Amino acid sequence: MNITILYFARIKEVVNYSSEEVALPDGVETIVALKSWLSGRGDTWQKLFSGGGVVRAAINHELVDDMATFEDGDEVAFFPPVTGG
Amino acid sequence: MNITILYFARIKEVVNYSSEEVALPDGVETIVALKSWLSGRGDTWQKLFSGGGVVRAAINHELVDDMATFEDGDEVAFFPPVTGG
Amino acid sequence: MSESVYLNISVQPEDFEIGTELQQLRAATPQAGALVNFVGLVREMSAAGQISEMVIEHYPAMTEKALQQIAQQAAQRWSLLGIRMIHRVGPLTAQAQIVLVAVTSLHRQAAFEACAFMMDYLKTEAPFWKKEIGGFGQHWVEARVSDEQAKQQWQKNSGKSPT
Amino acid sequence: MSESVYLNISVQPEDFEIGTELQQLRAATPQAGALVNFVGLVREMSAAGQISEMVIEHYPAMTEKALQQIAQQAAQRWSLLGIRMIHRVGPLTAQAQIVLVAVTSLHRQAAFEACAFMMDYLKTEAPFWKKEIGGFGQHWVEARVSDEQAKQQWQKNSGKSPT
Repeated sequence: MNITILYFARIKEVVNYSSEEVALPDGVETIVALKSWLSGRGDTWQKLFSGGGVVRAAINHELVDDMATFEDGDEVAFFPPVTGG
Repeated sequence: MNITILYFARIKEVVNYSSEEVALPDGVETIVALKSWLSGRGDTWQKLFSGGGVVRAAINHELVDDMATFEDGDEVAFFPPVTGG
Repeated sequence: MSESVYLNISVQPEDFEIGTELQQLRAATPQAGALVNFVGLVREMSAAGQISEMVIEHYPAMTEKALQQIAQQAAQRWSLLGIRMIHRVGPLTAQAQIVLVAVTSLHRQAAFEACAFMMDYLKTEAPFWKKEIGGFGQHWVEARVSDEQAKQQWQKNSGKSPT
Repeated sequence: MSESVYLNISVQPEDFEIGTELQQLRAATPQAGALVNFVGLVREMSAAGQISEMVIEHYPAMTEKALQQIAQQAAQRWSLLGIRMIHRVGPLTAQAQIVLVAVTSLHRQAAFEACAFMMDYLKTEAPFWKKEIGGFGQHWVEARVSDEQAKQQWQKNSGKSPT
């Protein structure tokens, strides 16, 4: 399936861009699976996602946990813990 | 001794004036003793002070309880529970 | 109270402009990261019916002293930068502003708790009395048991929050 | 959320005038007896040193929705009349206003608790990120464990107050 991934704040600076469209292989349909698939791209990605809870995720603008699933066409976002207010 | 007594809000309306100077007999030196002495003036006063905690007192602008003592020249105030804010 | 806490207390018949008051408090405490304030308003409706006017009586010699003591207790209990209190007296119309309690601090929790604490004490220890006037006639507002209970929660609790 | 709760949420680069905002909230909820509001300000000093500028990044498509959900949770949990939220984004100078959360209700306790609740959730669930800039260079502000704990207190507690 195809999804859009957005990156924000420190994570955007680490990956060096703010969004991308990706075509995922079968079976990559949860946040944890997506993190693992992205980590396969190399060191930058592996370091980013090996920190455990430091990277938060949203699917279609809703905060979700690692086990949440997305569908074709969804918008997934990765970002650090929020610091507004 | 001589003290000034002030009355506020509903209590001022019940006694019908806002302040008086009184000369107290020996032994009347606590709030509870003063209430009892004032109650001797008649029904209005007796009703006022028989309600227990409904009448609050201050000595020289500090909230006090029934056992607090005052001295010659002090300002004693009686008023209902406060309702500001 | 810590010497460094800015404290400004007024008891006055005049109305106040919240924006201006908060601006002055912020100017006096430029280190602030958090500002919490409470504004008490004359409600249009009371249990007795529609209110046309409220009159607030007070005990002038005691009022400001009582507010000072409440502010000092808050400044001892929390780490605060500034406190602004205004309480109006005399005749007020429906929807009018009655009281402002504003607090600045570095972080929000101290400001929230101190502001709630000061209102709970003001409601039970500061010598103000409200009279409501409307189609129903006029009556003195009764003290609420819940206000006394709110104050007592702070006394029970040795920590910073009521439980 | 009750149909009768007035709700107004803005995410904007522009500054706001607190007095004007509170006036509008009061006009929209004339039955109010209590108004509590929180204003978050850019502190002059951070752990890293003096701050010359703060930049707030956000997730535009998600931000307003997140704030709406937080306001709706508060309106379900307390008896409120109105809520006004403003969160600024983009570059801000030291002492600038970042956020306003204002609540009106009949009685003060609901307004105090709902305002603190919304700030605790905003701090941990709304997609804003602060970057501090100063003589020390620039860095992203780290999330505070205490903010997460503050939010969790509301979840543990089935009643209205955190304990």
